[in-house]
Amino acid sequence: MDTLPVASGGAADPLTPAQLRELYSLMVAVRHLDRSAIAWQRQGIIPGYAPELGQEAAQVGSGYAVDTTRDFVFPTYREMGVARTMGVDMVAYMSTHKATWHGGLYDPLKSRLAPIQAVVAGSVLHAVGWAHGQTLDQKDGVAMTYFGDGASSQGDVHEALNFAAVMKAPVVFFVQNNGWAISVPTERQVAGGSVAARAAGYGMPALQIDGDDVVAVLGATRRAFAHARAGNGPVLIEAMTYRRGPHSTSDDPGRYRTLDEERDGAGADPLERFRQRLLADGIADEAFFAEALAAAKAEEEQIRTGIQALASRPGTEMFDLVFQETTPALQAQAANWREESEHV
Amino acid sequence: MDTLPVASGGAADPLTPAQLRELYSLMVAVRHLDRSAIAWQRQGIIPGYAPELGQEAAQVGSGYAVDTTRDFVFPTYREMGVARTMGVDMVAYMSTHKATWHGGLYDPLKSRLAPIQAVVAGSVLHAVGWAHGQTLDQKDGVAMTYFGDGASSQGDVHEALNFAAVMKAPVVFFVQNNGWAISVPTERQVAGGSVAARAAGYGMPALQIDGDDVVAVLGATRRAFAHARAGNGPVLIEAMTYRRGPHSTSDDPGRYRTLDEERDGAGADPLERFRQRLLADGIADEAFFAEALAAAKAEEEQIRTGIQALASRPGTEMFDLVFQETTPALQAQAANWREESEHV
Amino acid sequence: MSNSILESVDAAGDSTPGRTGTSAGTPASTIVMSMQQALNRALDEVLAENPKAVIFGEDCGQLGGVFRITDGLQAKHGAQRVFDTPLAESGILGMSVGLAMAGFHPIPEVQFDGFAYPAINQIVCQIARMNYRSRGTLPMPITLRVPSFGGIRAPEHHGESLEALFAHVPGLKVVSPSNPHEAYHLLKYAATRPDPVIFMEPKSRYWQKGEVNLAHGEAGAGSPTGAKVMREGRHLTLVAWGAMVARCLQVAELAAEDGIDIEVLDLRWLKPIDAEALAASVRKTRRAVVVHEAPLTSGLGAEVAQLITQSCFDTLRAPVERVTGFDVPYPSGDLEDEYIPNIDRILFGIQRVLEYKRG
Amino acid sequence: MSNSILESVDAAGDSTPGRTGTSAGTPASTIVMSMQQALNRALDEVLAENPKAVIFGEDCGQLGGVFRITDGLQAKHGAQRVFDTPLAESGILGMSVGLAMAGFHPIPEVQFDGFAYPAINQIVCQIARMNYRSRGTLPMPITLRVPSFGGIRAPEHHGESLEALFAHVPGLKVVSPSNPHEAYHLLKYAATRPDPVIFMEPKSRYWQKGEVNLAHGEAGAGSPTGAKVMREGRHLTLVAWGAMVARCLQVAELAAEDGIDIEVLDLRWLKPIDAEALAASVRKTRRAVVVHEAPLTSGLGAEVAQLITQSCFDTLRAPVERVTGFDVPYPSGDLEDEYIPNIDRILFGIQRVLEYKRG
Ligand SMILES: Cc1ncc(C[n+]2csc(CCOP(=O)(O)OP(=O)(O)O)c2C)c(N)n1
Ligand SMILES: Cc1ncc(C[n+]2csc(CCOP(=O)(O)OP(=O)(O)O)c2C)c(N)n1
Ligand SMILES: [Mg+2]
Ligand SMILES: [Mg+2]
Repeated sequence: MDTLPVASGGAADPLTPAQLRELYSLMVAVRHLDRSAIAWQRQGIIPGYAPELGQEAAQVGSGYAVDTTRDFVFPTYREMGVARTMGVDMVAYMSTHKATWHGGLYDPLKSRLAPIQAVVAGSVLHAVGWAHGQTLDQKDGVAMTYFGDGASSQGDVHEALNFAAVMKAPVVFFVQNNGWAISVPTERQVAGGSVAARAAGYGMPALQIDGDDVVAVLGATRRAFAHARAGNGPVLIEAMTYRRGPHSTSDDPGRYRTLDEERDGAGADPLERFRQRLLADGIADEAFFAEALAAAKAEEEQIRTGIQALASRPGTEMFDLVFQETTPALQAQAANWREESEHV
Repeated sequence: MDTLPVASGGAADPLTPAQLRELYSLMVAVRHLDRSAIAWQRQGIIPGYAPELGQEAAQVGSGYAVDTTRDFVFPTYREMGVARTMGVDMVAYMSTHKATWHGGLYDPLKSRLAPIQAVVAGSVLHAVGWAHGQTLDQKDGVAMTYFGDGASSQGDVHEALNFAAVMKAPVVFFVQNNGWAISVPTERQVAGGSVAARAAGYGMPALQIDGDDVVAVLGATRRAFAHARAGNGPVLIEAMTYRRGPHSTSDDPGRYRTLDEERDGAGADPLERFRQRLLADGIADEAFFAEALAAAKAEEEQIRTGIQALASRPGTEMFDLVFQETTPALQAQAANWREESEHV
Repeated sequence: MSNSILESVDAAGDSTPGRTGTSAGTPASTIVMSMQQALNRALDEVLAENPKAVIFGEDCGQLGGVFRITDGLQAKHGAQRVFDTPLAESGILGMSVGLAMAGFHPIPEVQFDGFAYPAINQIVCQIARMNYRSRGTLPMPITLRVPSFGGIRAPEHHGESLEALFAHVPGLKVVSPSNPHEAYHLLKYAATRPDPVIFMEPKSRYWQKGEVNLAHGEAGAGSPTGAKVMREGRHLTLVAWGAMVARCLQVAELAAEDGIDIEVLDLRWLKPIDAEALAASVRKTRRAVVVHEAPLTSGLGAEVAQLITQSCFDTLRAPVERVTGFDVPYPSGDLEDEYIPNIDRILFGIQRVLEYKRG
Repeated sequence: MSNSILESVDAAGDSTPGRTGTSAGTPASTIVMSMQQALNRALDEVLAENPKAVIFGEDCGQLGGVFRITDGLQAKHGAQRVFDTPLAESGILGMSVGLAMAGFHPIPEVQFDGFAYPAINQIVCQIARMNYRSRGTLPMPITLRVPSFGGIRAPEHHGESLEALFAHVPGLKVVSPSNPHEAYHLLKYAATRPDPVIFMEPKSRYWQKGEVNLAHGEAGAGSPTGAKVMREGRHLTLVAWGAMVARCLQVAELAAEDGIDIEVLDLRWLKPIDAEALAASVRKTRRAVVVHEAPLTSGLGAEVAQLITQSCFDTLRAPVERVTGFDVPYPSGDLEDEYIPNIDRILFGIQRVLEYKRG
């Protein structure tokens, strides 16, 4: 499905070999970090994690379209690949999974990535507000908000689509339809079968794309950004992909899908697909792939070291970060806490 | 717009002359009662009212399709015409506008009309739950829920459409698009311009109809009921109409629309249109119209007398109707209230 | 109320006369206006002073809001600064979060108290937490105006008191003005803060006129954050907020006829609560009654009573009484006078406290 | 904790020994199981006994819920009785209203406490009011299960305590079990009531095992509606609910080593609150501390404290203390032990009460 008017400008320009190789390197880095994070959880380094295995193309491809000098991205809890692609400090990002700080330790303003959001569909409306702010300020930034097939059932998503379309806000709604919301498959979640099909009801253009083809994802996202940036209003992209792993490290997919179903649903691995394509097109060779993997491993080691070294935040932050202007009552509680916890 | 498969069975049968005359009588009764209620408010008989002027065809036509032996209807605060058509006790219905009891004094179970609902979109999900109950009970009742163009912006409407479609629940979503949500016109409320257009995104059939043509409304509603009753799932009907009066007796439409705009937007009066048609088709004559009006006047007088005679409910009901099983704390409060209010 | 009440009153240490003197000539900057006008004026000034302030909600624009609080503001400041949204409260509040992240100071309106519920998720999980979650990098300077409380014979869900809910939510501040002067100053103060403030407007008081001293910091403006003694007294403290303050002042006048000298404390800030003002007043009067419209159980009256008990345990001559709405859904107009604390019920509460004898 | 505390304890009138005897032989119908198993069993029996009972929510069906409370129930009772819904809490609760109107007894699940917020509008404005609005013709026998409270190092919004909010809403009843036995009996009781009950499950206790005496009304089952003394004591009453009951029992053991004899009252029903049980206990012990995980301000602890103060004003030797979560958003795992009342903080609270001296 593609109801987005054909892009003008450079949005549809072909990618350079260097860009293609960069996409691959990002996908390998994300894949490796993601797999490692599961291992970290098993080893007790972090208490939990929500893997994005299989969604690397969707995340790297879309994140690559972001212009971090002016755009702003609103993730869920599963967009590690987007964060990495946008250049976010990954120790600071992963700290949320170490239970150091909800939302993560990275600076959302500098990194242009809103704090990690645990409420399903919680930040979709934020993107609309931020984008409308661009209109009011006569700036040309675009907001991109991520959500899942499950999240699409939330009322807030409808309100956000309608607000954005009524206000012609520059928002890209990026849906990763990974087939599952924990144990519930898309067909019992999304009536009609497609989130992208909903856009027409708001007079909003939409694209339903192969979310496992990183080049297609990047192309679609660029087109959507160009459309929104030009003042034409919001766009919805539904990237069809598959959650190959468990919902989170506490989930047991064996209770609701068989390995056969998993294999059939997942199709070809997006990373392997892209590798074959680069090989076939002569854009990269085995040496490059080996190098990319080595870099990913080095990177993961560095991040792991950082995560292991990460100390707990001081308890005073519980009190000091509630408000910009603290209150006497809160300060009294902080003092009481300090007394009772430190002088025992 | 009409994406509802052509009806089988008698749903599309033509109406008999007697039925057509009954529809007219109902519309006149509703029109007269509605106008009178505004007068009652001006006279201090009731503190407030939400007129349905101009929506008689939409309300009478849809309400006429209900089978009160098995269906159930979920109104908003503006469906006086539906209530009247369904044969609800109108003193009990109007009591809500006398501030006697929120929800009204009629028996929702017997009348098959849920209590009056003041939360915009508040009861749309209730219809889905009730309808799913029919599925579970293997019964063939259909739920019809009313809501406005403004209400369509609420997240609950989306959740209801999606739930109903996923569960194939027998629900008729009846939208009265009367052009306004208080002061906000449909074009700044409903992105894309049509609520009916949203249905496709849920794989749900929909009809956008002339809501000022009572025969068209009844025909569409019958088709929708037949579809839902046959186990084919929900249907959405968007009846295009116009709120000719103020939002409520406290509203001042002069602040947001001119009389010219009002006239243009409203088009021909649905009651007058129907009268001309009955005349032209030789189904009714002036004598019949005069009789219908006289009956409407007599009815209004009776209802007004009933409303004027209506006493306040005893304060004990505040406490006694909270729960099926009251609590000691609540009974203590009731005792305290009785002591302090009656023995002063 | 029987005179026997007085007999049980033991003289309080303080000898201040029962009423504050306000009869002296009004300053030049004092104008008589309704609370609706005072709020409208405050918003007008906020828009003029802060180019990043934006007002929006259902019917806020051309209509000026169903209570006309934003009357004329769209015409004056433009449809970019003051605008209507689609009819969806979660949308309004969720959008506020994004605007705040983009550097704006949103001043959204929820049309009536009861329609804050559809937005509670965005208020509690997003607005109240974003500053915390983002470690102070994404402040939420959002001033949410909520026409609140009952007393106007309105339809269902148009007479609710949500202060206990809001006050319990970490990350929110909550305030309610009791008269036009308070309304003007508290709204101007709230709408210039870097933190989210829930601004609860007592809708039954919108059309009551009163003197507003516009000059900030002048006599009468008082502290923008604390509670405020609206009437001094020696025998008992009545604690109230919103529309109940005026009612408590009436009660105090009536009680004075029986020689009972009541102090009326307008709590104003419902979060954070001015615990010091509560303590100071009750240390003097040694008795307290807290009055609110919300249901009794788990209402803010419990917090106020407990704060008083904690700070004045030795001084208190009787347990703090609560005179509140009942644990029932807010009733229809015919019964609302039975539900909202009326003068008699407040007097009975006072009587219970004054007549309390240790067992 | 210093021994000086004991010095300030004046002997209470009652001479009951500090512990209830439970060492006697367990009855035949007593089984050791976890709270998860007890809840699962209760639901299984409710489904079997009432053909109109239906269970639904996110992942309740095949998965058996993320906490496995509904494990195996779909397989046993069919996908019509136990089913997954789309991911929308307002939808789940709104649908419950319609099912109740159609004669069903819905037992919906909200996956985690923090995700009740999107459904608050349906809970407060619809579920809690439909019986009232319809004048008793449309009862709402809805049992809403909410895995609640913190302590499991979960992500944001997975450790919230909403009891103060729920308890304030007229038309709702609220209950929380503290152990497997309570869980089994309270859920069976709640799920057979004709009124809406919010059932708050202490998720940190799901996997703790305990004895469940299945026989209804047998010794140990106790009253299904009141509070329950979990440990008798003479010097001070600790009031708690949910996961905090077990912690308070630990504290009582520790305090006993210093000769301080603490009574632990499991409140169980958070609305209506068993005011008589509070009064009876504190009239005996003359001192009380209330403990909860929720933030302090406007928390249910204020209501409990005020109820105690009202009924025991003359007896109380010190103001009731509250040991609670702070007025901050529930923090991330690393800090949750700092946030949730821990043993030390509860002991400090006890100390403050025991050492209180009238000024
Ligand atoms: C409002 C809300 N309800 C429930 C949850 C619990 N929950 C977390 S993730 C999830 C499934 C989300 O599915 P989807 O949106 O498809 O995203 P995915 O996990 O597949 O990336 C659920 C039910 C939540 N976080 N927020
Ligand atoms: C949730 C909620 N928000 C706001 C309101 C206040 N309100 C009452 S009616 C109305 C407009 C409704 O418009 P629409 O749905 O088109 O119905 P109409 O009044 O035109 O029949 C508003 C904003 C409400 N009742 N409920
Ligand atoms: Mg998914
Ligand atoms: Mg309308």
